[in-house]
Amino acid sequence: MFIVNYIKEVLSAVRSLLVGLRRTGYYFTHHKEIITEQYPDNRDTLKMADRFKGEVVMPHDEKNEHRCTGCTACELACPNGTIKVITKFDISPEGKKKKAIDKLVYHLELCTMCNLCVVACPSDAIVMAQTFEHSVFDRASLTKILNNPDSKIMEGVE
Amino acid sequence: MWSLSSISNAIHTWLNETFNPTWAMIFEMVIVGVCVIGLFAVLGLVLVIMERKVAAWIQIRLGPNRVGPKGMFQSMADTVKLLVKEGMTPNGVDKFLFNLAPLIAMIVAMLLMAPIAFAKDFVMWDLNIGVLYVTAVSSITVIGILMAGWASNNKYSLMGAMRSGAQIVSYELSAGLSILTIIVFTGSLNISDIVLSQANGWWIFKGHFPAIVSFVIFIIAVTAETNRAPFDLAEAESELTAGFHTEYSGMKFALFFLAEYINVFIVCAIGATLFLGGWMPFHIGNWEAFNHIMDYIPSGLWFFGKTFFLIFLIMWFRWTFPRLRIDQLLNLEWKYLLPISMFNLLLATALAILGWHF
Amino acid sequence: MVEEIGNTTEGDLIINVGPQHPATHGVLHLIITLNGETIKKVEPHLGFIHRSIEKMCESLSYRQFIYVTSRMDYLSSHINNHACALTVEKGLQIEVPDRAKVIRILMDELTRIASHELWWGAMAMDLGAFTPFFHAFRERESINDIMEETCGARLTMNYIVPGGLMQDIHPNFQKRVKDFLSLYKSKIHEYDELITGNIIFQNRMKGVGYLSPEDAISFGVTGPAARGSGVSCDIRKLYPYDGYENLQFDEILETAGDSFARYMVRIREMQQSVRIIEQLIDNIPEGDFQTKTKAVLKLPKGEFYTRVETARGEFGVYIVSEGGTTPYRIKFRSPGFSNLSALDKMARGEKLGDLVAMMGTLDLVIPDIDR
Amino acid sequence: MGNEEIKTKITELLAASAFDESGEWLNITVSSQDWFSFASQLRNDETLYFDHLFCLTCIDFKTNLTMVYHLSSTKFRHNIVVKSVLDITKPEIETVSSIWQTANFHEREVYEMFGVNFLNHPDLRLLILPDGWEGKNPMRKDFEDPINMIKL
Repeated sequence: MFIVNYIKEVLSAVRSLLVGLRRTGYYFTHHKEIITEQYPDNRDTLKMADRFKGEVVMPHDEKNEHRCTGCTACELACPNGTIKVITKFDISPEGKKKKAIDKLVYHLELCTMCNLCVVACPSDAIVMAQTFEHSVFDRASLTKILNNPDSKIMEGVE
Repeated sequence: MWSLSSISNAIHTWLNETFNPTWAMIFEMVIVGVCVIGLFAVLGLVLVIMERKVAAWIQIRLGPNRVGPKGMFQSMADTVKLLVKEGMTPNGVDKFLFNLAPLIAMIVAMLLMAPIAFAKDFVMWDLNIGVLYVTAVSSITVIGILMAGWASNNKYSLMGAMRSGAQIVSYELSAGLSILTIIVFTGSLNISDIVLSQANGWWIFKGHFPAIVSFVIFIIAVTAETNRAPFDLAEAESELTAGFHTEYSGMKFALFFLAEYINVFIVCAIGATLFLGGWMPFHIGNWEAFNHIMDYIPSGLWFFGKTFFLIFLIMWFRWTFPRLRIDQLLNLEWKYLLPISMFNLLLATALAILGWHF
Repeated sequence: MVEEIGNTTEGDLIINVGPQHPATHGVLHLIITLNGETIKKVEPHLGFIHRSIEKMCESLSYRQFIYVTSRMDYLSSHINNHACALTVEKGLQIEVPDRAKVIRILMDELTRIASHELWWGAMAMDLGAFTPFFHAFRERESINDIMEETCGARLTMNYIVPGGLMQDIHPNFQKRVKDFLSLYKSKIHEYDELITGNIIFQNRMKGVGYLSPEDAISFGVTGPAARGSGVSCDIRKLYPYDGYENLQFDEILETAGDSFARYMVRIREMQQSVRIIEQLIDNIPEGDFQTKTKAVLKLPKGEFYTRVETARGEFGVYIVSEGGTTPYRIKFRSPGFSNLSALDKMARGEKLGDLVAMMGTLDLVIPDIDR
Repeated sequence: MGNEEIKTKITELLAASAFDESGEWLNITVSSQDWFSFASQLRNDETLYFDHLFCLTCIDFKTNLTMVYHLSSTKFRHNIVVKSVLDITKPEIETVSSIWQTANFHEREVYEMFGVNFLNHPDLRLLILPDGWEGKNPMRKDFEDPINMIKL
């Protein structure tokens, strides 16, 4: 029957539309389902995952000592030249020459947070920090020197 | 009871006592003009913020919440932004028509405001063919859109305008037929008379089945006529970027934007007037006490409440449904809505002749 | 009429969709010849995001080149990394620990669900329904959170290295995945209510953009797009890798070949991915997450090819090694490139509005096409 | 069908083909003149039925260019690799886009990246490179772009 089919068609179509309207109507009235994160406002409570790869940093202890031996493993592991290790020769108290880092230059603007340098580091000198607000007005300030001024290598790290 | 009509009457009397009738008339026109423009601005702001909030809540978002309390002044900020933007007229467009088109869209929206009864005895122009006037004038909208699409000298705009033309012309039919259903019951084209005829019950309740069907068809048809999703083919942004107003920016774009919202308001006002009793309070048969309490709610509130309910319905559609394709859009009109509304009109006429409605 | 299609005649409208267009989801440029609303020809023009990753990889070592592949099909970056790691392992003949294999598959399937979620939302948005996009992101967000916790990044994870994984899974991983599964199951019916069952949507999709099985094979279409035409091409079933052969899951096949069939394949595929995750999540074997590899990897002279199933289709990595520390030539067979070539065939004779639906069901990711 | 059977079958079709079984799949080297007729036989032969060209690429070995075609059969699930060595000064080979339609796009890519001229190709234009690209083909080993290439 043409007429019956026609009416059935119209009714099932209307029903499918009403089902959709009921679902959106549910969300319209249930505001506790809202998932918006009010980002700059929730900065205080925002906690990044502890493995989050934000930028490469070099931790220093309270005596201003780091663990970097200047072996350039990170520089070799980096796919796009983000890290440059500049070494110098320290004279130890016994008068021996010892290789140490002068500067560990890190180009945040080139970094893709691939974690390969951290994995490659044999002495765990560099780690990934959880910071993520990297925007600055001057591109030059994205080039960072990871070791603190006057910092030394930690005792016993080879 | 306090009412808007007493204020308007007082102003009218005072003006006629102070000035001669010609000047009184001119002053009244100026007052009405200022009121209409003010209403336009307020409605535009309110409807935009309403749409954004409705959309946000349906989409499990918060929506605008930065400007003012709960983001209430967001649309003001938007307006300021649009006002200070450069009103560009691209090279290669038909400059006269390009700049005229948004004005036409706007003027049509303004003209449509005239015969609407906002509250008891509060109507700008109590025209005896009010409904006919609205249906006639609202079809001029398409000229503004076609003009914009053609003058833009852009293929997207032209396609959007052509789609819009086909769409508005065909959906006028079923909108007109569903309005006719109510006209058959009331026997009058005067909007005030139509409202008064619903004193003992709104047509959607009194008109039995045909009134409900024609209400549904009316809502679908006016959604299509105002180019709102799911019928927003004229500006389908995933297909035609922005359709007929692709080339517009700044205040000219804002006029189109505003005209769309005002059109939505007006068609919803017509729907509220025809089917939901306009400013007439909600009355139930013999419940005198209940009816009396309902009468205490100002008639303007009733009108705006009903209108905004219909506007909400149309927004709800927009944020739920996907868009139709152009051939499906015309199929829906010519294969479904038109036959159903014709049959419905026949049924309504039979009911009216037999006097079976309340 | 049919003869005319394909030849531009006077009165045809040529419009440019893209490189900046809301429907292309990236910088794809389509030159479309229209007759009224009917499409006569679609001509893709690529290269707006071509970074020549293949050339770049020629100067990167076998450990380093993996991270670049995340930037191709960024929605299934894990699976791309997996394919690269498999190729290097094939060359070095390393056996990966069972634990690493299982975690790799878990991550692959989570990525697949995330990719299909995004596709679902974006495709609904192409068709004019805006709400599903946000609803899809709710579920996708919890997958991204899992990724962030375990891999340290949300989209370009770089978690898979030759020989296993970069780190072990986070202690919360299993719990979070189970939470996600229960969230997903409680919301899956909404997809049906909002979009799949909707009459407007069905009319837009059914019978549109037909691709015959013969054409699908000839055009090299793979993945859900080909399975919608009834072509069995799931690499996980046909050429299993890393333990897919031990898992219970179905290859989804639809035979209609239209947009709706391709849509349904992806929707049902998400449930199969959930099934795979459920089988594995409580059965992650104990042990190492990585085998010891040499500090500098050198592939022997030869050619190595790996095929994996990404969310978009068959992804192939072809490495030609001369025995050095870097690949001599590397070729990525990206699914999107072949799938896009079938768009012209599908779109001819259809309406302009359906083009976005077809592009949606092909699930084009532009960096994947351009590489 | 196993590798041995494919080998005997292919030797019947084309006696001049050279085999290499060191890789995962059977490698066949054909000359560029024989390629088109051989390809249509591979596609149309009922027992081989290689209907799926899943990878088409080119390798620059500095002394020659090698076209590599990875073929698979959706019916029998066997795979082969066909190679054809081209002259680096004038690389030319017949197109197979009439046999496998996917070759249309892949050959255009190889055309602009390696400069291989595909004879009888229906639409051999630039696909990825910008219009009016002049100069060398970017994926060749001797390509140098002093502005955009960063050497580490």
